Amino acid sequence: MYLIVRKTLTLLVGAFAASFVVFCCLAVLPGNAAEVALGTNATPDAVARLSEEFGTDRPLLTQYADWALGLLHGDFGTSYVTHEPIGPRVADRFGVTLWLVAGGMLVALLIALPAGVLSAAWHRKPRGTLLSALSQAGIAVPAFLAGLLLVYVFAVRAGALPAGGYVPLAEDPGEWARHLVLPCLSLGLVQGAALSRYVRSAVLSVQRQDYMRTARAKGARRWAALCRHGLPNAAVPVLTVLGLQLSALLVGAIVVERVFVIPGLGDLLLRAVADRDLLLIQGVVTVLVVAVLVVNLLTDVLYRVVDPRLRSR
Amino acid sequence: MTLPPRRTSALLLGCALLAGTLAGCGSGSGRQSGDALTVGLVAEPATLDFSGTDGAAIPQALLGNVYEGLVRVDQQGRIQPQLAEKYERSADGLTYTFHLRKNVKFTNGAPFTADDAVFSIDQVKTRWKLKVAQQMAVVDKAVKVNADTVAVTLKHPSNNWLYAMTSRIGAMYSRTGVGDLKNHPVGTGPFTVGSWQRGDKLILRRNADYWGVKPQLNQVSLKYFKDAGALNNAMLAGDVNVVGAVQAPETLSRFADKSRFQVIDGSSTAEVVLSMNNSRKPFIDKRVRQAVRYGIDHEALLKTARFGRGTLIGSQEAPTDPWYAGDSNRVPYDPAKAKQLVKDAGAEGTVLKMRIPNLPYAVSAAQIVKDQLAQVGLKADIEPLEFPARWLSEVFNKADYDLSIIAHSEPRDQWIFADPSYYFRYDKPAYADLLKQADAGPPQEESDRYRAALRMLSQDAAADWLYLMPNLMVADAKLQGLPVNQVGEGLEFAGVRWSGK
Amino acid sequence: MNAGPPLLEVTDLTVDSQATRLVRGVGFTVGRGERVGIIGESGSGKSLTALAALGLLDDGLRAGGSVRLAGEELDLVSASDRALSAIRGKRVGMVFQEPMSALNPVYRLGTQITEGIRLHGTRPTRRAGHEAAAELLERLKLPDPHRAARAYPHQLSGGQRQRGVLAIALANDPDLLICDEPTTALDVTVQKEITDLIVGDSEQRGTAVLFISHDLALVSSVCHRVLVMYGGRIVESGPVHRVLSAPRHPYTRALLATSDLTPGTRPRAIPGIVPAPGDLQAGCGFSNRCALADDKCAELPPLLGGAEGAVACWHHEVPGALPGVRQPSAPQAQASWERPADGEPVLSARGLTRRYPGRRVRRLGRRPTVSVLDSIDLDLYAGQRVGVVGESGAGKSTLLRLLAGLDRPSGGRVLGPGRPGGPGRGAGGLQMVFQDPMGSLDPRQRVRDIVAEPLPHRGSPAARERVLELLAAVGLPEEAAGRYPHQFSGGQRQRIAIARALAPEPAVLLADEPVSALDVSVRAQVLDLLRTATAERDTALCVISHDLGVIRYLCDTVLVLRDGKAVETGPVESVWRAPKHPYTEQLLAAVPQLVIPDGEGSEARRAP
Amino acid sequence: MKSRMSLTIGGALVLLLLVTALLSLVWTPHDASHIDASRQLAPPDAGHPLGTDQFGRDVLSRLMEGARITVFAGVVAVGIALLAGVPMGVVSGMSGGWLDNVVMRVSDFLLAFPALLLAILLAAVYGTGTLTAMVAIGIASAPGFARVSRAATLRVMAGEYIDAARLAGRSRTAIAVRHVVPNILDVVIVQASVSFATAVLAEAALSYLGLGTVPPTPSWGRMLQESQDLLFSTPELCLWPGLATAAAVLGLNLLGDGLRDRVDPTLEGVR
Repeated sequence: MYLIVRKTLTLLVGAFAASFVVFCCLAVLPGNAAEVALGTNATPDAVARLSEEFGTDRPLLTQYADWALGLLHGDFGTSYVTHEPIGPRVADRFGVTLWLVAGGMLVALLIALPAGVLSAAWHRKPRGTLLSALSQAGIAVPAFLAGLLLVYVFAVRAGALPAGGYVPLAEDPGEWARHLVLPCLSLGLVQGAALSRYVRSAVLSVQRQDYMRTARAKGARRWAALCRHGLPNAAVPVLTVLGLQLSALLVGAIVVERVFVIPGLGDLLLRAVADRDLLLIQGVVTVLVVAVLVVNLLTDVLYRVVDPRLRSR
Repeated sequence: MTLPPRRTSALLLGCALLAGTLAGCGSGSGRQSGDALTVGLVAEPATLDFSGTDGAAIPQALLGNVYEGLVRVDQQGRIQPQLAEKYERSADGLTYTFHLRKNVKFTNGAPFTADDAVFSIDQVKTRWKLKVAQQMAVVDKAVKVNADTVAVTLKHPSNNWLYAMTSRIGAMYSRTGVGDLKNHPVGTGPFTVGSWQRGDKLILRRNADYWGVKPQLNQVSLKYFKDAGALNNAMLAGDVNVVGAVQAPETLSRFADKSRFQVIDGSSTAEVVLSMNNSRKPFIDKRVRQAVRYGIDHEALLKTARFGRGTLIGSQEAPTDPWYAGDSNRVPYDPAKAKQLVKDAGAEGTVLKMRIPNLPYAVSAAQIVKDQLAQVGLKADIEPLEFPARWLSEVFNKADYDLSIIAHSEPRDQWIFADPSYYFRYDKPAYADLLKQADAGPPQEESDRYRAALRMLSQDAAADWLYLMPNLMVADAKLQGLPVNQVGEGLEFAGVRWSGK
Repeated sequence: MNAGPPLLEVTDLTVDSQATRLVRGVGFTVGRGERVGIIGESGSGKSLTALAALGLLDDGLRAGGSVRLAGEELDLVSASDRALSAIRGKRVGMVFQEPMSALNPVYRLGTQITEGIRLHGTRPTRRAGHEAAAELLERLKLPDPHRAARAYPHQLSGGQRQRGVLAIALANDPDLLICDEPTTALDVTVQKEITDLIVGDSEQRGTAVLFISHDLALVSSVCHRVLVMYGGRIVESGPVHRVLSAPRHPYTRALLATSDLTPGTRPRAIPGIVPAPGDLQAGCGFSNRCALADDKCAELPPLLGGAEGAVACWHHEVPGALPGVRQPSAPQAQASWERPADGEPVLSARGLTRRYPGRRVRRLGRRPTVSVLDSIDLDLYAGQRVGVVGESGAGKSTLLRLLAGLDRPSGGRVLGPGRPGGPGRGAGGLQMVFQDPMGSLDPRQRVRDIVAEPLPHRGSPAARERVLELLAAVGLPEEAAGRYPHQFSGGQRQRIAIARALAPEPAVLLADEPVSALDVSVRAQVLDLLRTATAERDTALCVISHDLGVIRYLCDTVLVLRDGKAVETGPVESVWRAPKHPYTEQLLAAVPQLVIPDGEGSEARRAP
Repeated sequence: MKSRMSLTIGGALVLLLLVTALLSLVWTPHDASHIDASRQLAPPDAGHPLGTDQFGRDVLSRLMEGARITVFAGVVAVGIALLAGVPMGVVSGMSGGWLDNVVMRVSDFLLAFPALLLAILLAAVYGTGTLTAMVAIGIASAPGFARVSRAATLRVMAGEYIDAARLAGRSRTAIAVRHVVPNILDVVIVQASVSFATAVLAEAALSYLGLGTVPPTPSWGRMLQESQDLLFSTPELCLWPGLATAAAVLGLNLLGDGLRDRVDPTLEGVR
């Protein structure tokens, strides 16, 4: 328990440090929200007046302080451009990206676990090399290309699945699922291939361990020994990679969101930067950074669940 | 986490399921129930009040549908009466007298009277903060003559003002209806705002007691897409009946099926200008400017960059402008002459900073311009700038560029070349005077004077006009009455109906 | 004892990797309840023989020949994995060398034992399985068996874990127990307990045992019969007492000679190095190292002989070619070492203590500290050779690291060469030889750079000259300087490490278990080198080892450590003959003696 | 055996990439950016083995020049990640304690910080272009190097030859340079080949989002982006850059694996 408290503390500090760094980076961004909002008929005094209204003329530190204080009680501030509160909008979009990333990770695991274990088990046989060659090829396909090809085959040719867009779960679960199939597939395909290589090397190294031989000597058959004794031990290295992969998935999601036109965080981020909507960017990035840090925390906790040796530290 | 706002109306949901279950390539004929229409657009309005917020999206949805002006502009660019049955211009051109239609009511029930007209005109001068309101500055005062007559006196005669009254600044507001313009606009138009889910769609309902010919459609829902690709997909899937604006002509190949789709290819008022910085070397020398015009093969550019869609123009004009000079202002492709001009000006091998907005049409056009100018001795380096932020600050405000490419979408915007502080940095008093005379002079001579001004602009090679953006739309084959040309600022649906009904 | 049909019959067993043949046709039988030992050095194929019998070879290795188990019709070598699984764990149990990694770290010990039972359904219900596990652990004398059953492997000591592995192997009361170096990684005292358990179980339940080890003394104290393997073949077999008293094969004789480390005798090292499987000559594999070899040996000698044992050598009748094991003659007096009257100690430690923060306790209180070393005093004079003995966890390596300055003490201080500027610097300086020959040399450096590293100006011709001189001193050819560590055998690498240590002419040389990772035959060479090198240079030597024989052979003074405290110190001979502290006595008693059984045919018993 | 196979195939693919990149500096079948309206979207023929794109430019020449961008992108990104990540990893691996903690927290943050936003920010400040995109990707992949080299350093520091070096009076930096770096080189090389592959994919993704290479210089990512709208009418335009990217990345990964398998055995012990 003590451990969890310490971990969450470091997480919070990390999140705030991250948001401060992000704020400084954004301050460096040329052009400001008022200029963009006024567009082609921006006159200097109009810009000044609007900046004052937006509050972007205040010194940076106060702007950050206001924002940070607001964040403490869950208020992400209002975006100058769309005059809407940022919180709900980011939350809504984050939900969408979350579904996409979760779906992508599920697809990745569905591909990686069997492929990794099989290619390790057959690693002497041609089937094994074929499988690992396939996973090699899988890594080489960029996510947006996979997306384009899937759209071409399933949406255009077969017409079975929608080519893009998003239907929220609450609205219509059937449609929601159908709209998420292709994006999750294209996101998960690439990550699955990469993950399967880590699973393969983890299982390979586990196969050489002595306790596997003890298990076989007990009378357990080859496959039973691998699953019962091998996989739990292979889980630890795979978990570390899962943590890293999630941040890669978040980036991949941004690209896939654009190919399948899903209103996720990536899309919001791109628009926010174009509009120089600093508070919105700040909100999105902070949510992203916190999400990844939470994932790291989860993987840490999962370590302790899977491997008793780590429980004592 | 709050639930996402309700995204689709029951109608759309039904269609999605229908389209999904049907085998074959989205062969669903799309929903086409009696009198509803779904139009897919790209740019989403920030609010519903174009008096307070700038941007083309709000007038596109509301002008002509919800709001109406005293006068309107027809598909050929001619000014026609609307809420004013007829109007007279005084001999000295200073006073316009509008005779208002009788028994016209606002959607909040209040009658449309002269007081509302005067209130609307005064409002633009006093309350509006936007730059576009400056066009009303020429008005000295608006006076109510009687319940349905209004006299407007100008400080100096201006034909342009009358045309401006067909745009958003001419929209008539009800004195009692300006409470919540951001969300509940009150107008006299054929439609009222039914509901608006920000980020998703705006629903217009038929105005039961509309003074004019009632529209055949009882509901038009404008659905906003972030990405043109998605809009095309929705059209293919039958989610929308009209693609309001096709951005990439090459995608039209997907709507080749004549039985289901019709492609509407009208003209717009968006001139894609290859702007040259007239205030600094080498473009301060007219010969180099002319060399650029001769050095570009406009036909080839239109064919490759836009697959031939769009109109070739020679000056800051559109076919729907009464003074449109057709091909006369255009410059023939003559690379030898261009090379000679560059040599004469001693500008061979100069390196030009071509700073363009990071928009698809600009990026593809720039690559062609760079390649063609290279063959005449001008080396252009392309530098895409993030749009709108960096392009606005670097090119539009600071004019730190040699060449740029951007579409100027406002109608009748030949004025921008009269303002030396505009990013073209083009300072030609003679041109500005001609425009003023056209504006101040009698309406009959307006076109001839503008035509002369635009010819001078073209001969002086203030800039090079690559092409006029087409007004590309894709609609369900069975739809009729859609506006072909984009002339005014509004996309009017009053005349639209399903054929065979 | 081994009347009736043999329990296990192995005929012409071979094991091949892609490149070479590792086991070249091995045949033997194990009777019911009989305990058979297999002796051999690394690379002799002894472990592979056992694994091949059970079909547990790694991928890429193929077994040939036949292995038959009484009561099973099919041949174990060609049997399918499914068939073998029915036999493994039920009729045959196996114990492995590394207790640290033989148990699955993520499961509790109890679960891993009951799994063996559940796999073969020898206990009706799950609860019966658990009880059987606890009862097994109790039988194997594990303190508080219920708590041990619930514990995870990393929470148990080496001895407890090996008992766990033993429990797994014996869970279904197998007919045959195969042990592959079961106690090599354990301390002497724990080793004795485990072997007693194996022998006890075998006698009570009539379990046959196949005991594999490189330690002659250990095998002699456990087994009835013994097989000696060299280069993948059995070179000699027979009853233990016969083979030990009258070894016929030259290799067996040499092996016996090198294992006898009684002080004062010069150890007869076997010339040459232990052959890698790939480069064995045709014919008798030992011929290149055998004194009696002649061209006859080029032809493969068959394994001939009756019940009294067989031998595979053309010249085994030649009597006395190599002295057999001499009677335990009284060791001559070791040239005892006296402290020079006026001499200052080269290195001295006063009240050395080292504490570590213990495991975190649930509440947030101060973490309890565990003292690994408790106020040790030690003086080391030039030319003196001190040995530090004790079991694992006694604090030996901690002491050494503190003396070397590689670690800071929690209390007390160390005075000696290289102070205060840190270890090794300065004229005399202090150098160290490490335990793992593979780990102590940088794999990416050539030998010449490794040896020259401690010298002040490394690249200079003088340094290069010094390196060649040192290589010669440790018995390595000059051309070794240009090669990389992975091109040498374990013994050669340890010589390189010694050359490096001697390079800066240190006043003090420390050695951390210098020979424990080496084969028996090579061990003697290294010990001999250490002795002569330090004697010639009058260097002070401090060696730590858990092997009492090594300390007795090499050192003149001994310090016995137990749980961080010095329990006894003094000249080696007096401590050996008359240990004052009971712990020292217990340590000495636990060492398996290479003793000739008094009568013919009786069980080999260990002299008290 | 398997490592040799992946080494040969991987090596061949990477060699092909390098040769095309170098060749394109000197010669390409046609001028990659010459626009020829008359031959818009021409099918493959003698003059244009892979046909022409929307602007009538020869696809093969653009692919070859694209190879140059890919190599350049990879080298810059990996260079930055290597020079930033490895020293960080070694220092934190060797020193441990609070410094190790700080370095790990920073690398966590860099991992969490979306590389894409970094690319957008840099592009906004220094203008879009391959270089800015690659600097962003380099910074984003530095933590990968830091983690890998830290783990390898920890393994090396546990080696007894490090104690021997300390006893030989070696300073910490001397130990780092002479003993630690040579021994973690193999792991770093493998990480380099893998992150080269990710850099290629990232450049393609950034160009796809309009942030990577500046037109008309062709990068495979931008070629994909430009041909996306034509996916339904002329799909092969998408195919060539896609295949090229896939082949380059496959080659790099295989090369990485081959290196890892070939180098590891010598580390583990007797020949």
